[in-house]
Order: sequence, then C-alpha cells, then structure tokens
Amino acid sequence: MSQTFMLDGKAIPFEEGQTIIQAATKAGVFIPHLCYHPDFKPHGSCKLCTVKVNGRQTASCTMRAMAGMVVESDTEEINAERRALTQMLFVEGNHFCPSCEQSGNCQLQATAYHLGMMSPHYDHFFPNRPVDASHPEVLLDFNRCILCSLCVRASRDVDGKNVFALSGRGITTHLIVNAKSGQLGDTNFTLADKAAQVCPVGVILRKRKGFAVPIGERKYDHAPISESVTTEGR
Amino acid sequence: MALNDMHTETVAGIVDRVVTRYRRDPTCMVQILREVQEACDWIPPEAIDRMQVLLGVPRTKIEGVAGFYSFFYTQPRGKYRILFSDNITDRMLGNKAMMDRLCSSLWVERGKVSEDSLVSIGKTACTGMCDQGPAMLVNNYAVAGLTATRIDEIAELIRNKVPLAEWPAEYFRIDDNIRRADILLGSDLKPGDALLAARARAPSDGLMASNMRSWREGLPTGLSGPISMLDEIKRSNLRGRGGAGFTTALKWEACRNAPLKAGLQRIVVCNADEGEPGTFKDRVLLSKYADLVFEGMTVAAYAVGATRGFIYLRGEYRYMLDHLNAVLAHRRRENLLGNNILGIPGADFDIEIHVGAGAYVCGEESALIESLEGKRGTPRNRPPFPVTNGYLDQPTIVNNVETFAAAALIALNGGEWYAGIGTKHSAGTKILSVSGDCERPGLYEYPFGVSIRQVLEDCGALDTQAVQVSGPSGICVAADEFDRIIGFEDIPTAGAFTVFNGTRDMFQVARNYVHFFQHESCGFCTPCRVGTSLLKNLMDKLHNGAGSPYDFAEIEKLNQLLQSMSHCGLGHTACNPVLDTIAKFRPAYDKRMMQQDFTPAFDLDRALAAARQMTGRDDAAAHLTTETGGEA
Amino acid sequence: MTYNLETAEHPEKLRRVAIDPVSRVEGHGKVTILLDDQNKVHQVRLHIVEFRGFEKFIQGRPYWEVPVMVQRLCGICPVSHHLAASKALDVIVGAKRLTPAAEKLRRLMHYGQMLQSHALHFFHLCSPDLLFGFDSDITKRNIVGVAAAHPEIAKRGVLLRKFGQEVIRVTAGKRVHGTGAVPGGMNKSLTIAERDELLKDIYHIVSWSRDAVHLIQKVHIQDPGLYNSFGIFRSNFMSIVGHNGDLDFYHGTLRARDDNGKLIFDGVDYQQYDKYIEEEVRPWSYMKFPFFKSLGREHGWYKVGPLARVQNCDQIATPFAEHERKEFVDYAGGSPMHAPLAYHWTRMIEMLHAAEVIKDLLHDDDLLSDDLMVEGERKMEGIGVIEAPRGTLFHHYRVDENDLITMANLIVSTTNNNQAMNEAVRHVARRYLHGREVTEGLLNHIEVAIRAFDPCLSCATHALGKMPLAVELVDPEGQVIHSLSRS
Amino acid sequence: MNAPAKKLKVATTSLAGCFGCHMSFLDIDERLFTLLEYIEFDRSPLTDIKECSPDCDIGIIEGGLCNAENVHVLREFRKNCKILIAIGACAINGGLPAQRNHLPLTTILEEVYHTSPGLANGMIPNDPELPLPLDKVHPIHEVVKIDYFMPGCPPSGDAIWKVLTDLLAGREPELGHGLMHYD
Repeated sequence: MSQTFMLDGKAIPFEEGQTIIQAATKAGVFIPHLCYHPDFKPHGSCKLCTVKVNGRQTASCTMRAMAGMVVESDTEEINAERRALTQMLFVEGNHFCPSCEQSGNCQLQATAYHLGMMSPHYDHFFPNRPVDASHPEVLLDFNRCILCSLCVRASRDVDGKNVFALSGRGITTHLIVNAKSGQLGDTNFTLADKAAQVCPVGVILRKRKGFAVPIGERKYDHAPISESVTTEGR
Repeated sequence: MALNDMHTETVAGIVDRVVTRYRRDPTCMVQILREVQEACDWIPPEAIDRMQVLLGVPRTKIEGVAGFYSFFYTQPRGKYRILFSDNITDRMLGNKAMMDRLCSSLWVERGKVSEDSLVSIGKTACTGMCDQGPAMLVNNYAVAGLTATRIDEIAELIRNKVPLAEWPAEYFRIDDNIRRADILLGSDLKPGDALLAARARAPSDGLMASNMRSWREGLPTGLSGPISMLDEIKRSNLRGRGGAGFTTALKWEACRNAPLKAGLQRIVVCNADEGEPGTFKDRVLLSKYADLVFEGMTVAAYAVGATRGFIYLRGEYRYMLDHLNAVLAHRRRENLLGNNILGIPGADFDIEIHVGAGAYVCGEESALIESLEGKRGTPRNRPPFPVTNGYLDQPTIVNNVETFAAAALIALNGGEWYAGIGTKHSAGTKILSVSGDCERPGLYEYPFGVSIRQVLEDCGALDTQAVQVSGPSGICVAADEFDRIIGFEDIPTAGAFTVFNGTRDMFQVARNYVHFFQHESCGFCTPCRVGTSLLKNLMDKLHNGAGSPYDFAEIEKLNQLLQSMSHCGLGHTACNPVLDTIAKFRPAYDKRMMQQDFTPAFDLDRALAAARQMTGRDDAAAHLTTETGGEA
Repeated sequence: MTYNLETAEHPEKLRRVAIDPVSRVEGHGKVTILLDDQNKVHQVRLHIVEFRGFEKFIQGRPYWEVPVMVQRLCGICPVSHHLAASKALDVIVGAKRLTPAAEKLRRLMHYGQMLQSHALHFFHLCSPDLLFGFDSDITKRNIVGVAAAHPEIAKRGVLLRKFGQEVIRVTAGKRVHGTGAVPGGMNKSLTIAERDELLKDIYHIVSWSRDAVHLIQKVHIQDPGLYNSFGIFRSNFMSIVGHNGDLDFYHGTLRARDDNGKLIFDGVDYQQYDKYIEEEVRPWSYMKFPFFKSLGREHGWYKVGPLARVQNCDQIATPFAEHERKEFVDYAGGSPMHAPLAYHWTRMIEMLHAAEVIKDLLHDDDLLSDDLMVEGERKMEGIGVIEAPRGTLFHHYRVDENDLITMANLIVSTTNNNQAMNEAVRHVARRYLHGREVTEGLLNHIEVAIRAFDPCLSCATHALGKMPLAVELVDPEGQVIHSLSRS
Repeated sequence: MNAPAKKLKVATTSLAGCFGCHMSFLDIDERLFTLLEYIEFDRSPLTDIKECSPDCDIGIIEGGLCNAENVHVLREFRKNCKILIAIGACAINGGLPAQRNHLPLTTILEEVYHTSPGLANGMIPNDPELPLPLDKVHPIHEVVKIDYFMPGCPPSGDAIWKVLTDLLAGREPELGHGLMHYD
C-alpha cells in the first residue's frame, strides 16, 4: 500500500524514493519545470519546480516525498516567484520567439504562458552568442540556452558521448562542445543521439526542418503545458 | 622565451610529469590544472589534449573545470599574472590607486594582457590579508602591505622580467598580527599529546575496534577510545566554527554511524577555503599552529574511524603549501600520521592537501567535496548529506580549521574543561579577524560572549558607524547594537569583524559585497546566477544616480526571490548586506535615490555617442537629455 | 524628367515646413519643404527616416529562418516578404517546380493578402480623402469619420479586409506574420472545413469588390480635372506578367514599358534582375533610387504597383476584372494613364481580380492535398521576385555550405516608386502650395499624392540605408549648417 | 460594457515596429465599430493628428527604441497618456530590430556606408533631418514606466480586444491559453 502527502490540499500517493514532482506528475498534477525530465537524474538548477514543503521552499524535483508532508505549489506567491525566474531566463539570453523555429514547441515559452508572463520585466542583457552550424545535420543556437543541462546529461548518461558540458561560472556559464575546435561538426554527435531530442528550448535544432509544423499543430498550440502531465505521467 | 609559447612537446612533457605525480587520477583535476598552469603560465589547448589522453576523461570535463575557477586561464594571461584583492577593506586602504599606478607604469589596461604578453593586471575577491592590505596575488603568491614605493619596485622587477623566485623575500612576508590570544592562539601543544590523551581514555580493545571492526558490529558507548573521544566532543558542546555552528559531535557521530560499503572508507576534510571577505584567522592557524589543526583532524579521524584526510586550502593561500607539506612530512616521521598511529593498531590516517583555485562557493561543504573530486564547485542537492554520502560517495565530515584546532585541545583537556569556557550556548573561544577602521587590526581570540563594544575597544576603533560581522553573508551591526555579543545565541560568526567608521558610505559597502556575490555565484541555479547580476546592476544604477523608488522596490523583490529560491547559502545570503544596510542605514540609500520617477539604467545620450562620432554630428537633434535629470 | 525642386539653390534663405510623420501611410516618413518669403516652393523632399539593418543581422542566421523573420519588416504586406524570400530559398534548396498544391496554396495566401492590403489602403487609409475632400475637417478625415458618414462603405471595407486576413490565416496559420511557406513548399494545406468557411463568403466578396471598383471609378470620372492631373508626371513602368501576358501577382517574367507604353524589355527571367536594374544613391534619403540600366539614371526611373501592372499586362484572366480593366484602358484613351490618383482605380480592379482568383482556387481540390514539399540540388544563391500590393519586390540571398546566410539584398516595392513619389509630391507642391499661405489642408494634398502610391515605408526602411544623406544641411531655421559634395 | 459618458481618448504609434500590431488592432474587424462607441482616436497612423493631446487616457505603443526620435515620441506619449500599453514583441523585448544588438553600431555603419558592395560613394549619413540610431535597440519598458503589456508578434485581434475590453470594464487585463503568444 502506498503512502500519501498533501499537495495544495489534495492527497497524493507516492512510492518510496519518489520525488514530489514524480508523484505529483503521476497523479496528474502539474508543477512547472524546465531542467527536470522524467528520464534523467534530477538536476535541481532551474528552480521553476520550487514548492513549499511544510512552509519551506525547496525544489520538488530533488525533494523525496514523505508521508504526511504538506506541500504548496499552485499559489499566487509561488507562481509569482516562478514567473520572475522565467523572466530572468528571458532577459539572460536572446529569446526572439517571433522568428524562432521552436516557438510553439518551446517549454520555456509554454511555461511562461502558463505563468502569465506578459513581459520580461527586467532589463535585457542582450549577450553575444554566435551559432554553431558546423554540423551537417544539427544547428546549435546558443542564444536560447537556459543551462538546464538536459543535453549534457543525455549525452553523458544515455549516449555515452559527453558531447556537451557547462563551462564558465556565474552569469558567464555557457554550454561547450567536446572538440578542440569547440565545433559540433568535429564531434561524434548524431541526430539519433538522445541529446538531440531533449532540448526544452531552441538550442539543438535539426537543420533544414524549421517551421515544418504549421501554427495550430505545434506541441503547445492545442493545450497548455499544464496538461502535459497526463502524458508525462505514464 | 616565455613559457606560454612553448612547443606542444614541452607542454605535453609538463602534463605527463604532473599527471603521473597525481597517479593519473581525474579526481585530482584541480591540482593537475593548477600545476600545469604554474609551469605553462596558462592552460594551453595542447595541455588539455594531453590530459584528455592520460586521464581518460572527455575534454568537456577538463574545460568545464578549468572554466569554473577564476584562477585558471584557458587564454594566455602573461608571465606575471597580478590580481589585486578587492575586498572593501582593500578599497578603504586605497587598492584602486595602487592598481592604477601599476597599470600605468606597466602600460597595461586593467583586465587585459600587456601588448608584450608579459603581464596582466586584474581584480580578485578578498585574499585574506585584510589586516595588512592593500594586497595582491602575483601568480597566486600573496603580497601584502602594498605601498606606492613597493608598487614601483614590483613594476621594475616585472619590466626586467625577474623571475618570481628571485623577488625579495620580504615582499612575501605575511604577518600573524595576533593581538589577543586565548586557548587556541595561546596553545603550545606538543605534537602527539592530544592523540595520546585520547588514547589514554580507553582500554585497548576499544582502540582496536575503532578501525579494525566496523561500527555495525556495535560497541557500547564509552567503551572504546573512539567512542570516548566522541563523548568528550559531545561534552564540550563544540559547534562548527565555519559560521553555521552545527554541533560537531552530531556530525561526527552521524559519519561514524553511516554504513560503510565494502572497499570504501570514511573521510575527514578540513575546510581551509577561507573565502568569506574579511576572514583570515585560518591563515594564521595554518601558518603558526598547523600541528594543532592536523592533530585535531587526526583526533577526528580516530573518533569517526576515518582513514583519509584532506585539507582544502584556498588558492589564495597557495604560498603556504610547502610549509604545510613539510609539517605533514614531519608528522609522518613522528608516526603521527600513517599506519598504526602512535602504535594504535588500525589507527591509520593520512592527510593530503588540495589547493583551490579561486571560487568562494567551494567554502560550501558539498561544493568543496565536488572540487575535491576534481569537478566544478557547484553545491550538491541534499539530502543525501556528506556525513553519509560525501567524498566519492563515502561518509565524510567537513569541519572548519578552527573547529579541528579546538577538537585537538578538547582531546587534550577534555570536554568538561572546554564546555566551561564561553557561554552556556556557545562553548569555547572564537577567533575574530578584525580589520577596517581600527588602530590594531589582526586576530583577537575571546571566549564566546564578548560584546562588540569590547572588541572595538580592544582593537582601537574610534567613531565606529558599523561592524560587518562574519563578512558579507553575515550581519551588519549598527552602533546602537554594540552591546550585543558574539555567540550562537546572539551573533554567530565565522570570524570576520570588519569595522567601518563614520566616514564610510554604507551603501558602497553593500555595493562592494553585492559585486562580490555576483562574481562568486557558481551559475548553477537561475535565481542566483541571474539574480545576483540584476542586483548588481540595480546597485550600480543607484550608484550612477539613476535610482528611483521603483529600483528600490525592485531590489527588495530580488532579495526576497534570492532568499526563497536559491540553491545554496550563497544565494540565500547574497542580499543580506543590502537588507541590513537598508534596514539600518536607510539614509545612505535615500541619498542615492536621486530620481522621483522611473529613469533608464543606461545613459540615453551616451547611447547616441557612437552614431555622433560616426556622423560627426553635434546638433541639438544629435543629443538626448536624461529627462528626469540625475548625474551620469 | 527633371530633378526640379529636388535641391534648392540657396536653401540658406528659406523657411522650412515639415510634414512629420506622414500619416495614413504605412511606415515612417516625412516631407520637408523649403519656401521663400513669398511662399514660393524651392525644395521638396520625401525622407525615409528609419533604419533596421536587416541585411546585416540576417547574416549568420540559418536560411530556413528567413521567410519567417523577414516578413517582420512589414506588418501590412508580410506575406509578400514571406513568399518572395521563400521563392528565393526554393532556388537554394533546388525546388525548381513546387507541387501544384504548394504553388496554389501560396497563390491563395498571396491573393488573400492582395485583397486585404488593397482594401485596407482604399477604405481605412484613403477613402477619407476621396469621400470628404483633401482639405476636409481633419478630425473627420479618417476611418472613424467614414464610419460615421458612410457606415455601409466602412463596414464593407472592414469585411473585405477581414476576408483577406482570414485567407491568410488558413494558409499561414496566423493573420499577421504566419509561417505557411517553407523553402521547397508549404507546411500546411487547407482542411475541408477551412475551405468551406471561406466559400460561404467569397461571393459577397467578389460582388463587394466590384462595387468598390465602381465607387472609385465614379469618383474619378466625376472630377477628371482633379483626378487626371493631380500630381501628374510621365514615366516608365514595370511589373511581372504571367504567361501569355496575364496579370499575375505571384509569378512571371519582368516586363517594362516607357511612358508611351512601348516595350523596354519583356520576358526577362528575374534571376537576371541585376542585369537590368541598377540603384542610385542620393544623399538625402535612406531609400535608394532604382532605374533601368539601359536608360540611365536621368531617364531610367519608373513606377510600379497597380497602375503599372494593370497597364502592363495584356489581359486579366478573370472575367469581372478583365471587364473593368477594359473600361479603364478605354477611359485612358489608348495611351498609358499616368495620373497618380488612377492608382486607386487600378488598385480596386486588382482587388476584384484577387477576389475572383480566390474564388476559383477555393474550388480547386489541390488545396486539400498533402503533397506539399519538393527539393533538389542545393544551390548557394537564390533570387525571389513577387508582385506585392505596392509593386515588384526583389529578395536576393547567398548561403554558405553550413546553411547560414552570407548575403541579403532586398529591393522593396516602395523603393521602386521612390523617384515617382518625389515627382508627384513636387508637382503637387508647385501646383497647390506655390505662393500661397501654407495650411494643414494644403499640406494634406502632399500626403494625398504620397498615399496614392500606397507607400510601404516600413518595408522601405528595412535597410540600414545604403546611401549617404543630405548634401546640404538646413537647420529648422533654414540656416545651412554645412554642405558635402558627392565624390 | 455600457457606453461611457465621455469617450476614452486613445493614441497609438509605431516606433521601431512594422505596423503589424496596428494591423492586428484592425483585426478586431467589426468590433472596431463597437469599440468606437467607447473610444476616440487621438494621434495615430489612422488619423492625421500628428501630436498627442495632453489628456489622452490610453497610449498604445508598438515597436522598440532604435533611434532618438523613437525616444522623443515615447516620452511624448508617457507625458500625455494616463495609461501606457506596450503592444507586441518589439515594444516588449526589442523584437526583430533588436537582433542587431550583438553587433557594435560602429561596425554596422562602417559596413553599410563604407565597405558594403555597390556603393557609389562612401560617407556616413549626417543630415539633421535624420534621427541618430541608438547603439542598441531597447524595449520601451527600459526607458519609461509601462502600465500594461500585450505580448505577441503581433498579438491577435482577439487578444487586443480582450485586453482593451478588460481595461474598459476596469478589470486587470488577462490573456489565457490561445490568446497569450510571444510569436
């Protein structure tokens, strides 16, 4: 028999070792997240999934569920802070949704919609981040990187290639590629890699396929991201 | 021939030598990178090529680590790499004038490499010389007490390409400045005595047990030496000296009780990453009382059943490395380290020194452990905690230098004795690193419970406006609070005690600290990575006279966000200096709020400068006023 | 053709009057007029005052982003840019011939835009001038005033535009700045539901479009003195024509005639455009001045857009529009009509044609087909040309082996009309302002002349400006600051 | 909504924008006539009023700031409008024109006016009639206080209608799924 904890007043069953977000997702309750992915070891860096556990904020992707814990997630206070985090990610990089081929399929964008982000609010950093088009099949547009490290984990843990890693520190933290030239074209990366599938934004792109899916049929055109749990949960 | 244009072979040769010395062990990445850079002046791509082969790790991992620590350079930085300490105390002592003087006399732009690629000059966070600033690091060797004359001499040496080894020794002299000694700074412990005392506390079977049998076989409390040692620590009420004040005995016991998988061992780590601006007591403890510290570590190892120890020495203290290694070597010869220490069967323990490379966040224990493992110093997700899953997933205790020193004395004199010192909630003494506006900066060791006022009196501080206790992440104490006491029940501290007199602008103090946190944020979590930068920009906006009540509200919102959403203590505390100074020195901020209405953070007229220069225009239409006024 | 009034001889003595911004046109422009103390006009210029830098920052972006990005130069005719870029990139991906479905869907999208853009321009922007008079009450001289005085006309204008926008939405996914066209084809076809929804209204749309033609025809014919002469000048004209000389907005070959209607060139493959057209730089506007190489700067400039197209083609393939074309040609009396206000008449004829084409396309089941993409041998360079609502539009790109853009050059419709608009404006200034006290109403005459061309100044300002500006610099007091001479 | 005693004065402008947001405004289609019972237009590309009246209730701004003139117009609007609304991607984050921001302006001008091919005569434009470009394109909230934002490139007619009717009814404007878009 499985135990339960309370999430926004709803009893959520969980199995030993499950994190709060895992249990919530399974139960069909959406908690916003960017660096968390059910297939990978939690990272806990984006902080979008922060919830209040017995009154203290903590990342629900790394926090193990425990019987009887009282968790708040969908509150105006927490959502306002999540919105601010999303705004930070928008001003930190160069996110020009209008001409981005991932628009409509982008988890950052969909999450911002979900949180009702009407503007990026802060002053923009407008960093200079050149694209890497050296690979015949894949384009890297670092302008949109949010440092979730999903590609890092996928390449390391699933593909066993370590094509990607984070370098730099603080605000200069950035994605690097496993080649002396620093160019993806000089790595053994392929479209079949798991790392090519996991980017939640528009950094790792299959070349020459942009805008193939019409507006109206894109991932988040039909339903808001909050309804994606039902699929993720399985 | 400058090293940084050596042939690949030579670089490869260096890498081979270094990597071999470190047993081709990737967990020594930080050490390997440091030594390669010391030989090559930077970390050239060929070096990374070679390391990749020898260590069998992807180059992304090497570049990722090299890119994290501010003392590692993957671009040439010159043969002489000079970093001026930029703590608020260095500022107060005029470090900027010194830096400008050196820059102009060497014809080099700050942050850039000189045209002849001989020298680079930049800034770094507090180097722990606050009592004898302004200070700098030359190729990570500390030079303190800078004066205009000394700067000119140094410029001359560099111009003449005199090797660092041949620079006058007195340049590198670092004073201890011990102003008030108590049990620690007054200790004359004979190496080994504390261990012998610990041993004497228990019948021999228990001694055997400590390491030869696993704890799971169980031994009733009080029987064995290790357990009785733990009991002494319990009785002493010793709490961590790193600032957080976690009860030492609990940590040690948890580590000792942590199940040990086959082939694994327990680890004792001494946190000597004294990065909190304004703190420098660990520097003195290690340079003058190394044996006391090592003995404390050995006692801890004995108590928890650890066989391997590390000192994580901050990169700024690189100059102490040879001395500390010598002390360790001597202790090995005396059988105070190694196998069957002092003939205690199974009491095996040794200590390695890992030198950091310029990353304040590595003072956080899990980040420190990551760094020890040769990784980027990002704090781990917890639980699990280091006591059960620490260094290479082994049970690990991480304690402050001062904590171990105290532990040694507790082993020697017993817990009761120690508990009798200080106050009810804060046993023992605390070493304060006093600096700033006072006549006698240096180390002051007091039993817990001493008042701020007392310390100010003793150090000769006049007209004191505020004291920043425990550094930027600590608290800012205003004049009306000087009767508060140092102690876990009132003002806990890692030891920094920075004094500001009436002439200081507390806004600038806070701004300096905010810049510090922005520079030291590891970049792992969104709120801290972006938030500290936004906070810095807002403080600069106020500084530039473009501040309005709007920005003030923004600062407070950011503070709130950093505290609630950040991953680790750095983010949680990054706003403390701002919150404190706002609460206690509001006028310093009001003075900065020159605008009534929202004003842009950037200067609109300057934003047209490029176009003006290109067009040669200067007519009225070629300018923009900052409508709501305010100085630029 | 003279540059009379382009540059005053002694600007230092003159008074400056500015129309800033030119309103009820699309984009950012202003007119400056220099007058002496007898209010004699000495200099008139239409300046384009904004720049964007598209050609520069598009460099280094992947080519498939271009059609979606470049359309954002202009919110009125985004589809033109979207499709012109797509056509250029069709060449680059080796799509020599699109699938019938893709070709027809793009055509549908483009004609939908032609409909909405012409409706917008005529009803929302110009009808106030035409219905109330050029110097009527400024507070009523806008679509709101029209809605009050002629609710039915206003309502039809809105519904015509709405229909065009809906056609764009079902083909591009969105009314403004959609994504339908991709290099090599289209990303969506029509669902039966989408098609039937449009079919419900198309018949009204066609008949309303006819009424619109008749409305402007009536207005024009009633006042030949004004409509046949206002801002008149003679010039060459150019457009694309479809096979066997049909009026075609989407595809064809370049044809140009002189002011008497004699062919200058015909059947020109637009991949060769740069062999026929050159652009002149003049110091006082961001907008370039194109001209036919064969005739040179002095005589080679031309006009484009509805008036050019309707008189350039041999016939229109849809019956109602062809009938109206004949009416127009008869009225012109055999030789080309040059009166700027005749643009309105021809524009409505084109709107009618667009409506008829949409009607025919909606009955073509290819629109429902999923056979939408082709590709072939990769090329490094491509040129796409289309007839935008305002005239011929050129997109020219080079791409490197990594698929990144290395060069982009655009000649937008309005740029082709640059000299023409300036001529019209000067003519109006000479005719109406000369020697008279300047009033708001008189100044609106200048704008009326500009509006006739339906300039898309937003398009025209896509570039950082490929030209140096004012040779003589006159400050608001009319004082010469200094002067530069052309090297 | 019931018709107000006095119609709200609405001014609109496009700074460094493409007029797409104005087009989308017109995409409210017939609802425009309903809207006209509640508002009247002041300065706008749709009217011939070339300067904001001092008593505008709502200012709607399309486009970001790419030159000095944009800044002047934005300030004129802020001064004369009680409520300022940023409409569209360009006003909100600079949009397409801001994609030049990673390039130094000097380099761009150099390239365009001196080194670009097909240039008869190299010189940098310097006519006082022309506004100087800012070194970076800025979203308008970085220069004046903005009261409301309507994201989208452009926001759909329905989204604009929703926000305006919310405001007219004294509600806090809100865009749900389907209306909220950044593209």
